[in-house]
Amino acid sequence: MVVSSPAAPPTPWSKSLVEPKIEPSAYVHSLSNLSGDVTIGANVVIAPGTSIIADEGAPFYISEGTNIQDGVVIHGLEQGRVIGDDEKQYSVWIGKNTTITHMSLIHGPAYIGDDCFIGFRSTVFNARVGHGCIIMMHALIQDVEIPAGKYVPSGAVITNQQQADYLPDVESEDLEFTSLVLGMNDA
Amino acid sequence: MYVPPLRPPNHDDTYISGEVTIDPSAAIAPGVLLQASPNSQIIIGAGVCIGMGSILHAYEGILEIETGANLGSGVLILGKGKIGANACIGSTATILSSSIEPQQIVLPGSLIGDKSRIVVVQKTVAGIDTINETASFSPEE
Amino acid sequence: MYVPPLRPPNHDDTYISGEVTIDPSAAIAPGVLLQASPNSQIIIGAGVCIGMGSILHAYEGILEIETGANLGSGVLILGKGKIGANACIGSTATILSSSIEPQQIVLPGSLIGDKSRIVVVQKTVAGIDTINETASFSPEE
Repeated sequence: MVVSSPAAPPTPWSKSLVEPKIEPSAYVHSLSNLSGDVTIGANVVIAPGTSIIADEGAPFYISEGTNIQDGVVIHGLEQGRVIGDDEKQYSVWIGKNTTITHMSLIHGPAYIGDDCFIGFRSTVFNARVGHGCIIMMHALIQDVEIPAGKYVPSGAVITNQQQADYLPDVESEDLEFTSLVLGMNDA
Repeated sequence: MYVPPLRPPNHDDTYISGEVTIDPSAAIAPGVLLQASPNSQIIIGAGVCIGMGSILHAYEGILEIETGANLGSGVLILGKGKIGANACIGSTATILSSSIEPQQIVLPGSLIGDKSRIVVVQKTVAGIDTINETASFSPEE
Repeated sequence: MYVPPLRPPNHDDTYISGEVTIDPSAAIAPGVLLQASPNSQIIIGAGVCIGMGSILHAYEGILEIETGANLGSGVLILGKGKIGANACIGSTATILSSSIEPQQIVLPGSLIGDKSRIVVVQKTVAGIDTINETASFSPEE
């Protein structure tokens, strides 16, 4: 067996000194993997099969009323922080009443605003997503800041600021579509 | 299209919730989630293979995986519908409230049943996206 | 992109069903499904590596993975055929009833085999079929 190098990455099973802080009204499924300096706000729902691990990048903040669906991964790089709405520094900040849908990957440094929708299997990495944005499915958002109220279509790869600035605004039909998806999960 | 990498599941067992029927000859890898909402059900037929970390979530009806169908790993199937006999669903594909015919193939990483608004996204000044460029080989040519 | 580190398996997660022969020097990651239908078999040679969550499902014949071949994670291989010695199969690729020559490389996410069975889906952002898009990894061009 090869001796492991000292630069080996920290492992998710290593116990962090800081335990998650969870509001009593939040629901965290027993089959989710939640560890490190994570704050979970009131009425947050964390579904089974999720992995929210603040081991390298920390802390994480998940604001009230937000929904984290099955198969979501939230993790952060050791370096890089975003400013949360409380003006403090976070590896990952997720605003209020936002939905992170199945199999999305939120990788810090990342900021996601209030009332956002992140579609199936989409990735947000080293980016800020403003309030009220809708990101559809199989999209990649990396190294950009998306202004509030923008719409990212399915399959889009948004990796430079110029693309982000030219995104269209959210329209009512987009909200209808996302509420359909939300209904699915609530059932 | 960009698809996030596969990851190992954080649990080894199959998680089952709601009305789910599984044929004893079906093979289900670790970390699979099978969830049927109220008034919905999941039926998994004989000889079906379901790959690691896949999520099946039935909603407003029956989600049936027919005999001999193969689902790769990290597949996401939502809503109602039927995956036909001996169909093949490539890894990391997403199927939203849709049916797949028997024998048919869904490519790895594809997205089926997406009815969201289509918009053409602006490209860069040069019209080249370096990330895409590196990955733009056409396979099996 | 940083990929979360792998967790060691809590137990041997490989699911084996039917006539499956594995060389002791082969390395098989967790979550792999090896299923040989009746009258079919799977043979895995020396030094073969099979990645996490891959599925090998033999039917109507012999599915052989020759010495030193490497399969990425989430690979789906169905039917009969031979993956030649030291061939390299990229992650999430799907191979249907086909053989791969020794030393050959299959790109990640590609499909090898019966193209006539591919599901045709709606246009995507780019106005290109999802099929082409996923198979060629070329996003919104």
